Amino acid sequence: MESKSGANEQVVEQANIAHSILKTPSTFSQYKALLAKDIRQEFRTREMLTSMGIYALLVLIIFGVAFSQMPSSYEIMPISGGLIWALIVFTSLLGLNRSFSHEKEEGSLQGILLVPLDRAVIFLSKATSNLLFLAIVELITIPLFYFFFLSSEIVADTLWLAVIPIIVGTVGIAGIGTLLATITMSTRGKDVLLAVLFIPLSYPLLFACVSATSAAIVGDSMMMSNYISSVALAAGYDVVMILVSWLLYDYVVSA
Amino acid sequence: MKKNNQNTIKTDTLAIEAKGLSKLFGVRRALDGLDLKLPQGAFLSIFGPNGAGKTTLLSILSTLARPTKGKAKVLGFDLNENSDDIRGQIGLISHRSMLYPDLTAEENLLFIARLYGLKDPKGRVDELLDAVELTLRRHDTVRTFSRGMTQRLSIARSLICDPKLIFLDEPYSGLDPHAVDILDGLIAQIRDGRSFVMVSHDLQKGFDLSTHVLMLAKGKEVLFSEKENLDFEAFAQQYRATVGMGVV
Amino acid sequence: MDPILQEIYSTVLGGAPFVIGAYALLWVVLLVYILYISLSLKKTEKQMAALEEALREKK
Amino acid sequence: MNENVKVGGILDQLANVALVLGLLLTTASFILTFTIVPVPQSNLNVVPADQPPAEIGGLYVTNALMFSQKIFYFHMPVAVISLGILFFTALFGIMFLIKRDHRWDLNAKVATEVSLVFILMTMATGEFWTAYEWNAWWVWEPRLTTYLILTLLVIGYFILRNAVDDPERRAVFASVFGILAFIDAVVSLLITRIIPSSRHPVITREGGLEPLMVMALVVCIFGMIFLAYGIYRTRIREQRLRIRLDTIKERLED
Repeated sequence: MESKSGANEQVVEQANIAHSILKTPSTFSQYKALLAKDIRQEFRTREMLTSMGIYALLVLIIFGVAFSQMPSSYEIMPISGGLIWALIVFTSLLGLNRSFSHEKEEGSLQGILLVPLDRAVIFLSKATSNLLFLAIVELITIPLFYFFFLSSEIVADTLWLAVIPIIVGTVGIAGIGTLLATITMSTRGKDVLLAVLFIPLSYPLLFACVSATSAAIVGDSMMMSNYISSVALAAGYDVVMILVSWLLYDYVVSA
Repeated sequence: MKKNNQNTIKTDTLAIEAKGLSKLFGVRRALDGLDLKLPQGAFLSIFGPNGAGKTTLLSILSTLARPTKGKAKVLGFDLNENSDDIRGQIGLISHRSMLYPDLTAEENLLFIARLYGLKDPKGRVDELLDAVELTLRRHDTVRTFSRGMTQRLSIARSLICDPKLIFLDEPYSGLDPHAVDILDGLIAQIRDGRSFVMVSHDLQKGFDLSTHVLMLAKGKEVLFSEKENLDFEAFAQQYRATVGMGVV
Repeated sequence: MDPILQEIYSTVLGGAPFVIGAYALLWVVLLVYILYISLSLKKTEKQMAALEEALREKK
Repeated sequence: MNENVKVGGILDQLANVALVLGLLLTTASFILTFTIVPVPQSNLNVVPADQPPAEIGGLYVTNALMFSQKIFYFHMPVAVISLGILFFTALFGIMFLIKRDHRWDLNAKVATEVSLVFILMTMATGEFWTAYEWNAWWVWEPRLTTYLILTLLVIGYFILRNAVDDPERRAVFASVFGILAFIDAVVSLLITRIIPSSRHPVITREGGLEPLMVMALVVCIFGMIFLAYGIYRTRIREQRLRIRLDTIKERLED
């Protein structure tokens, strides 16, 4: 203690200069700090990424078993859009459930709430980090899906168009999922509850995204006529739901 | 209501001024019409049996929960209207560390410093790591720390915004003797010009540190007094009587 | 059932069992809920009475 | 909270009136529906081969479109009302978040409960209709699916309520989820209408409704609204009585 007294006195001195050390923080720098914390933590532990990745792989194996008795592999084309979304939904549920585990572990969320900051920033940063981790997992698992199930098929030239609904859908899942994960983290039986709340709530988004993704994979002109409206509706859902979540987040996270 | 645009506090404002604070959980009254006036620079120790409303009071005053009824000013700012002004000037040290176990000591402090928007986050972090004697372990993750070290870091974390009012929620629970010494030393150092509100089960320690004492039972004030007017033995007697009464 | 009658019913009122079924189920759901409410209301009132009794004995 | 828990006010007496009125109107609509309301004239182009049109009173109608259509007169009112009540769940949720008065939370909870009852009634009647017209008890048709999702949302609302112990937190979470659920229900209805599902096209009927049909429908809608309000109010009364009881118990313990 003795040798440190110099430094300690400095701390005491700091106390007397009233708040010279604080400046008004910009919302964007707070957003950056929160996001950097999430990313750094995840890349150190890789908890969400590995568990989501392995889970996605297992789901793919189950798909393989489910189709093992199919007479012709051609049949898989129209349903592969739905399968991709089943994969994304189950994987993201797992990830979303974990996204707040570090905040709860030592009461860190309380520490963040003690800082003067707009609660919506917490939502935006958490949604961004969830989106990022989901995107990384999708970047691995969706090509894997193609490799396992579609590589022997003659897919339509419009296949690349499937990227757009997948992006739009993932944004929506990250947005609404972050709000729901915040709600369920402080409830009993949170794992099941997240699924119970999340799946019905994301149903319109899933419906639109499956329609657009299937259209892109099959490339049928009749299905393609729905493509634009499906993507537009999915984007509309994103805008409405993320806006509402953003507005309501303060209440949820402070409760 | 006084409009206070600057972050500075007038010396004549009270640290805490509460009127009729109540908190209902359904039909249960966790806090029942509590009045409280605490001058700046005071050290208030709150005692009471479990469920007396100590932690509820602390979380209301630290802006983490909102009262069902009643008004309060903390450092001259209204609790409901200017909560962000209050948040910039308070710190909370609790038995939970509020740290991220997988980040290093330095990363944890830097994160919270940036969140508060300090002018010189790096300098402040160095200073605090020094003060809690963790400079050597700054690049180690918190998971590898002992309970005492974690608590020291947690204290540094709470002091990062240089708070004028510090809340202590059973800070001594689970600390090793060395950590207790450091906490005592730190409190003694920063005591000057700051106000403290502490919830503790350690009667002797809480009494020794305090300038004011508040005893709660069932959300109501049983005793509020300056310490000078109290004798420890008599106080301890009353505390035991209250706890006995409070056990439901 | 008489085959001729059955034929008459099947040609003229094929939808009848479904209409009756739908209508009946509608009221069953509603009645069950009303029953549930009135039962819990009775329970609350009973508790209230017991409480009043206890209060009277206290005095 | 306790001061607001009034029981036996003017609204509670109105509830009884509403219940009686509701019963009368729904009965009236029932009698109308099965007596004087005409059967819609079918579009003969859609008559399935195995169901030859029958001649009744000079009108050629098919079985499929004739009698089962009667379900419509009580299916449609409960469906509209269930969604209408869900709007109140969202509204009360917003009111709670603004006022922080638990009265609004209780209102929202009871409204959702009544909405669930009406959703179940919609599902039940809809199921019978589907079973007759499509010869299947379940198809993944947009309207049906939307209602299934609605049912799950409302059940989820109650599961959420049960999973939170702190009343303050429970009220906030339920309010937020109630708002989201209502928006989601509306969005679901829109999306499933706009994007055609490739399996089962929505069956469209030729021609509009005749005045008598509209009358039966309107009478039933009003009857159901009165019933819904009467039930809602009675349930509120019961819940408030319980809160008052709990408050007294809590006070007695002190």
